Amino acid sequence: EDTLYLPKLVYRTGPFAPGGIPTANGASDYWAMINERDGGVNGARVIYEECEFGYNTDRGVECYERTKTNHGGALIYQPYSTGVTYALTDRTRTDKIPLLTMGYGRSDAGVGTAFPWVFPLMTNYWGQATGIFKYISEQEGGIDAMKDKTIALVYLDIAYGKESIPIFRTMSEKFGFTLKEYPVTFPGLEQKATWLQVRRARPDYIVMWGWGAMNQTAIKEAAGIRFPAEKFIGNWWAGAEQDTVPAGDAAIGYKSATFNVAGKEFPVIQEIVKHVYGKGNGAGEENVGQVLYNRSVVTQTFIHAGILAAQEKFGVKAITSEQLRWGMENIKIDDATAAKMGITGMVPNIAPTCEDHIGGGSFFIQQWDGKKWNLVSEPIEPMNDLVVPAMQETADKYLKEKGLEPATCG
Amino acid sequence: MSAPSNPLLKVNNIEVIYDHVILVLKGVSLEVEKGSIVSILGANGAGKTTTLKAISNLLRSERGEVTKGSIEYNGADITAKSPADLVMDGVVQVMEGRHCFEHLTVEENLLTGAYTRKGGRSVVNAELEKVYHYFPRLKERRNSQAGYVSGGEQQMVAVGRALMAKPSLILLDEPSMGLAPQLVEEIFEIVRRLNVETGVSFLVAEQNATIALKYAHYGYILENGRVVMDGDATDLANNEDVKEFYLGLGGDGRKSFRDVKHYRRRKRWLA
Amino acid sequence: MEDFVIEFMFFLEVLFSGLLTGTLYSLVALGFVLIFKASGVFNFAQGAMMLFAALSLVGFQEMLGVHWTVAFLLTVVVMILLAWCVEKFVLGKLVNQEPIILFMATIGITFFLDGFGQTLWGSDIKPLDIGLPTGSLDFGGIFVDQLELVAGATAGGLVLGLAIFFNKTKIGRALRAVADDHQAAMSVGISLRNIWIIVWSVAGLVGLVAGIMWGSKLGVQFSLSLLALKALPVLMLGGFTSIPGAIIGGLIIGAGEKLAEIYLGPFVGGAIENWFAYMLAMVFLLFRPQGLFGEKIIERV
Amino acid sequence: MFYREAGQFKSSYKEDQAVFPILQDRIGIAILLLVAFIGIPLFAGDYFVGAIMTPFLILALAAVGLNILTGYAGQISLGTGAFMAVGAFSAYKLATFSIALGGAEATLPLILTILLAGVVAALVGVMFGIPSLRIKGFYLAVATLAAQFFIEWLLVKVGWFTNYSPSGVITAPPLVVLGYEFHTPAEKYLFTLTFVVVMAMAAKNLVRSHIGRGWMAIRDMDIAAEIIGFRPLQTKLTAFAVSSFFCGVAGALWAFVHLGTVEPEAFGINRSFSILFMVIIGGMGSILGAFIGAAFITLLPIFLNNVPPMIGWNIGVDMVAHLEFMIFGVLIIFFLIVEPHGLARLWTIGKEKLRTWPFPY
Amino acid sequence: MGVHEIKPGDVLLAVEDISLSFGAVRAISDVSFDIRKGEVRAIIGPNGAGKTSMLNCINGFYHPQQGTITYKGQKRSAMKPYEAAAQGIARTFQNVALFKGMSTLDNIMTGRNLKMKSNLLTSMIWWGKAEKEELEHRRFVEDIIDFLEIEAIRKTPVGRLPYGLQKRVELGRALAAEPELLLLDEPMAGMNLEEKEDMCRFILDVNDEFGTTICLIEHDMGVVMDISDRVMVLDYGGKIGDGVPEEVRTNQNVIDAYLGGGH
Ligand SMILES: Nc1ncnc2c1ncn2[C@@H]1O[C@H](COP(=O)(O)OP(=O)(O)OP(=O)(O)O)[C@@H](O)[C@H]1O
Ligand SMILES: Nc1ncnc2c1ncn2[C@@H]1O[C@H](COP(=O)(O)OP(=O)(O)OP(=O)(O)O)[C@@H](O)[C@H]1O
Ligand SMILES: [Mg+2]
Ligand SMILES: [Mg+2]
Repeated sequence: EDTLYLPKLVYRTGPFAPGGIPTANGASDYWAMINERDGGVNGARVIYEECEFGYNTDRGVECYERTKTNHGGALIYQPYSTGVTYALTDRTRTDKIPLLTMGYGRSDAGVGTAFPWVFPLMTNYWGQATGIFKYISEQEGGIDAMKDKTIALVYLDIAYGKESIPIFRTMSEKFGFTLKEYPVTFPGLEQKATWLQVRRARPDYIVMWGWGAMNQTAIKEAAGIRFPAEKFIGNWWAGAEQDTVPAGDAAIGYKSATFNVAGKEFPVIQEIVKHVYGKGNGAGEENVGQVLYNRSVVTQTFIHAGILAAQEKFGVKAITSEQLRWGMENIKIDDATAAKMGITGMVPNIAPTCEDHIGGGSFFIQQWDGKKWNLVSEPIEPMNDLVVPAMQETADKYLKEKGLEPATCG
Repeated sequence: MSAPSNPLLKVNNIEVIYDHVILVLKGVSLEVEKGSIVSILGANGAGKTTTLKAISNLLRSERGEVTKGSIEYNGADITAKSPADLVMDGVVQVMEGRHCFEHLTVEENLLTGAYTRKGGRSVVNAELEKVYHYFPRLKERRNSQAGYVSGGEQQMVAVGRALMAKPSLILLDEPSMGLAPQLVEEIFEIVRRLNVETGVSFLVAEQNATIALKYAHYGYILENGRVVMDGDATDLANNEDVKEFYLGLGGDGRKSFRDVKHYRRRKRWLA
Repeated sequence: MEDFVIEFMFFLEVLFSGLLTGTLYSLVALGFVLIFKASGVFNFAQGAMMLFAALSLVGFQEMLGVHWTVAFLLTVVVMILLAWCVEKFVLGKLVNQEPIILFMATIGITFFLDGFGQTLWGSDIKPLDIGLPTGSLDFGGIFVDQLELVAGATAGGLVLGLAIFFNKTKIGRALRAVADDHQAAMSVGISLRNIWIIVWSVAGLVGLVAGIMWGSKLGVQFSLSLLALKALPVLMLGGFTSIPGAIIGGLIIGAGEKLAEIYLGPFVGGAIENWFAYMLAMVFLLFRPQGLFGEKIIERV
Repeated sequence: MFYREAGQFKSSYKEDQAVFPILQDRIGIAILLLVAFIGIPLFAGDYFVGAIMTPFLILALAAVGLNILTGYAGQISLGTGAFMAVGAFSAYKLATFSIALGGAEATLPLILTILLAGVVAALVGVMFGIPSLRIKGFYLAVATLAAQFFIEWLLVKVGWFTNYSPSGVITAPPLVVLGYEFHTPAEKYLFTLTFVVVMAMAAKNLVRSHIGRGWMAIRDMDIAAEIIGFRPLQTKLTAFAVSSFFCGVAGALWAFVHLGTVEPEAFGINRSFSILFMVIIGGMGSILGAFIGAAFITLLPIFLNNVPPMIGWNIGVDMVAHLEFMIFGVLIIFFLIVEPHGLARLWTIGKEKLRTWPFPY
Repeated sequence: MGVHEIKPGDVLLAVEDISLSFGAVRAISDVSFDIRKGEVRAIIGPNGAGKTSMLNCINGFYHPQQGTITYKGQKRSAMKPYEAAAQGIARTFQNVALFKGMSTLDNIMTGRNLKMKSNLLTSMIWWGKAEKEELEHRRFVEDIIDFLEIEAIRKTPVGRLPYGLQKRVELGRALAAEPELLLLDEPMAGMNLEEKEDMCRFILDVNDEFGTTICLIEHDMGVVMDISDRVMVLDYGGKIGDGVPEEVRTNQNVIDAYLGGGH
């Protein structure tokens, strides 16, 4: 019998569990649905297996090594953890397994020739930064209007949080707005000092690069200094129900980036409700339709699309990880496939290539109304003229330090 | 005193093992009559401290355990009782080597001794005064941290602290250690006084055999984990071997410590 | 002149909110102090206990849908039960061992509690709301977080109560005795058992209070246990054995780290709070190795 | 334990001082080394070698380092992670140093790089060890914690340490020694193993020398030690230096051999704690203990985590994780109660019993 | 400046009216006395008289507020204990201060540390220099072990030894340093007669075989009177008697303050 093995590193326990649980549930529900509804992908049953690593890098690596050879070999990994992503970049390269890091990981990993096995897709942190800035300037009535404005960047003071700083600096030079940086000490449970400074600086906008417990604290603190919530924009790891609900009313009006839309109305979600929960299965009903849940589902649909592409190209059902890499490089999420996948309107279209592992994606801004997240923007394109060269530069440096040759596409 | 009927304390042929491997007591039996003073003599490592700890049940906290035999107090088996309960029942041990509460002042140390005492401040203070009366030196140093007072003073604290509990059986482990000569006499005078006046019984492990036998009614001699000899204090004191090995009174009276240098006595009871 | 006034107001605000945050740290530190006082044990599990208490509180509220006061009482019972178990199955069996060993034992407890708590109540983040005031008051331009005011008051109250309890009762003396020498303490009839159960229960209670304060601030989640790391410098600066030390230490660390973050931070790239707190504590210790109010370390031969 | 000498007559002090005085032990160790160097790489799979053994060995090395400081010299440290980080990042700087000068062939030899990284860590360790002259016991943890947080912060803050990589991560160069590249998990494992064995031996020699005795003296009673002639500061600082050296090397190995691409968080406070746990559980003041402890702390959870699926008991991964935590905690307590002085002591006592069997006393 | 040679009989250490107090407590007040090379000097006195404190001053653990200490004709200002050790002053303690975690052998080996030179590197490599050195000193230490008759407990962790034996090991540790001046604080406390006799033998042997100068504190008058050449008596921090045993024994102050009626 043909099978497709999709292990998933999850963290349903530990300090980051609140974000980890919906993410894990989305994936497990989606593949349960596929197996239930279509008996797998083109008849190849999907073996979805979770490995708990509690957001602990060592354990993540251990999970990877433990699972990578099971059931005829893992097809792709999606760790949802910066640390693990870094630790796996080398290993996946040697093991020839794609690493899907949709919306996180190294910003320069989009350069397919330098990171042939890593797929950030959609956009990276730099793209996101430029996009958020674009959104802000639209609010203010155009780039030029930004000249005398001040943007405060509140970020978690670890590798992840600092990733967007360079691009913000470039932009502030280029577009003449004032940038103020406010690191928050990990894990960000206590942020008084930061917000006293923000209050004194009186910025026009606050952009937040946060994660985990930091977010709802920040949202509360912002309310504490009476900062207008609608001018407070988080990146897409600071924009989930888990961040806003605990903050209570303080979160009403708060905005964040997202490349997937929350809500249950989308066909794919309905299918899950019907075929999984409808039959009394499912990992966590309360998460269905939440931002992180849907994000995870969308991610799975991309994998799904990749598998289909590979199956078609290589004419086998039980594809290998290397074949899936080709598949991922050749997915085309256009309106047609979106409809087929049941994700119409849930996520922007993308079309990655061998050189470009991002695929020209875009994303939205959403706003919390106290009950749910609502979109408040059209799809936003990153400023690729800024982002792409920067990516190329650091990617080249990486190759040099590693003593590696760029992969060839052709 | 001949084989007694219902002793206050009865240790039946106990065996003690430390760390599950080190056998220290190989069947020790002894008895303490109500209202008597009994002393245990023996070389270093004979097992005196271990015996006392077995009785007061402090052994467990040293990872030692009584593997054979039984210990009865007032006819009841106490091998399972916690040290705290034993103090409640009136069995108190003065530990070897001045276990003071370093950070507490001398007076606080004594007061903790009265931890189990019922009946308000007055009683305790009265007791406190008694102890100060016994050890004037302690009164002078009452407010200094026990950790900083001199060795002998610490010893006094340890003994005084035990008295504060108003026990009915006191286990004294080398009370004379590090005390000036006249104080040694005094301590044993106190022991006798308490014994006579309030009928407190004593079990004393003591190296200074001369004085121990002088004040005790009955004595046991321990040699590496076994009782090799016991009898009335007076009989022991007159026993030739004891005379020679414990009292230093060979046939020709007491030897000078200078001379010992030239010969070595080595004799042991067959253990 | 004008902006000098503004600057000064700002300074005051920083100072004040620093002090308040400090009291929130003291709440956590207090639990450590109690247990250290009573057994010389550095209780690594304090953070976990705080989390466990908070989880239980919210858990009972959700599960039984009872008023928070009821849930509170139930939680207190749970914490006392916990104390009893700790004594019975852990400390009671490790009497007279070196502090580091007992420390390790509390780590065992931590792991167990983390696992157990999540098994019972799940790992999701849970909002905790027992009607404590939120948002900030505006004193002529100086914003003060109401919750922190409440926390400060509570901390003060607790410290006062505990200080009295431990200094006026003979238990207080007994505690210090136990911390000094387990064996000697037993030999004078102090029952380690009772002492430890009492103290761990109280520590559990303090943990619950701290858990409520921080829980209503952050929501109840695993990260709460990480707050222990914020309490450590407070603890060391104040002295492991001093209840008032916990609060004074908290104030110093709280104000210190905030002032540093705001007036030093910008020059070195910010986010210096964490290590600054420890450096500050270290500087104090260099002058008083036993902490501000800790018991003097005896050095004698 | 007087009987320990029984039947163990040594004709010379030299024999008596051997690390493994007893024949059986020597044989045992020989077999163990054979298995480690030949058996495992030959027969064990990539998972076991690459994801279990290699990290285990590296952490054990760090534990040996910390054991020197905490177990032998009695100075509690919660800065292990930081010292490992210093090792890792200085190794990275050293390795990329001559790249910056152009010509990758002109880099320092790998072994040298790693050892130098250790030296840098040692210097940093000494710096943060200075307060130990005045600050003692649990209070000393403050100094090392300061080190932990400060260094972590510094590495995140100062771009220079990461050659200005925007994500603040470092990427290790390929492992090439004398033109041979260590590539497969097995090769990397052997690379690590060699390091660990040699350094563990060195550590053992150190602690049985007069230097080691100095450390133990300071640990057991610093005042008496000073009075019989040990200089407290000097002794403590050597301990800090040596310990940090070991940790530094371990850190370098962690970055270069195990992970390849690391962010500073890989050496966070949790790392420091877990290594301290290894030392205590394994047995303070025992090199063997460091290894047993490392095994206990790193391998046991993984094992526990693997059990339910193995026995075909399928509960959610989160449930498994919770059970893992609980059982792990209970086991820690259990072993402490059985033998507070650590698993290593348990092991020796076990041997005592064996040797004197069937007459225990 | 070089220390000039000191012949037996000369003053090895002179203490000139030193005073030491801890806050209100006056532990020593204006005490002067000297120790001659090669003699056995005893210090006696009631509990809390200041005897231990005196030793602590001599080996630099306490620093008297006033007065001077001259050692080998060299007046010395406040020095660190380890410096005193380096000058050849070794001691034992009233509350046994052994290194509990180590075996008897290792404990005594620590006494040799000042004489051991191998550095970090050579010790790590061990083979060669370090091992050779280790063995030399091991031999010396084994002689001490034989001398003190503690072969049997060579490898026993000292924490488990009975009190008396611990004191013996402590003496061994002090002897291992081959000291010129040996300070003994109640070496015979907690020993029975036979063990005291052994102890006396050791002390006297050390004294006349190696010519080690000895200064001991002891409460057992029998011992003190028998083995010491000169005795100094302290009471409440002050000196109330000094001289050969006979004088002291008959000195009325001493009898009142210390010996009591019993003797
Ligand atoms: N905690 C322990 N662990 C292992 N062995 C011990 C322990 N305590 C004592 N021992 C052993 O038990 C034996 C008896 O010790 P104990 O202290 O009872 O002798 P003692 O008669 O009190 O000697 P002393 O007169 O010197 O106090 C000794 O050989 C000692 O080695
Ligand atoms: N470090 C210190 N701090 C405070 N007081 C001290 C200190 N050291 C000694 N003392 C006090 O000084 C006095 C002398 O102490 P010392 O230990 O010298 O007496 P000692 O002659 O040795 O008595 P003993 O024969 O009981 O040992 C004592 O009253 C003691 O309390
Ligand atoms: Mg004894
Ligand atoms: Mg003294």
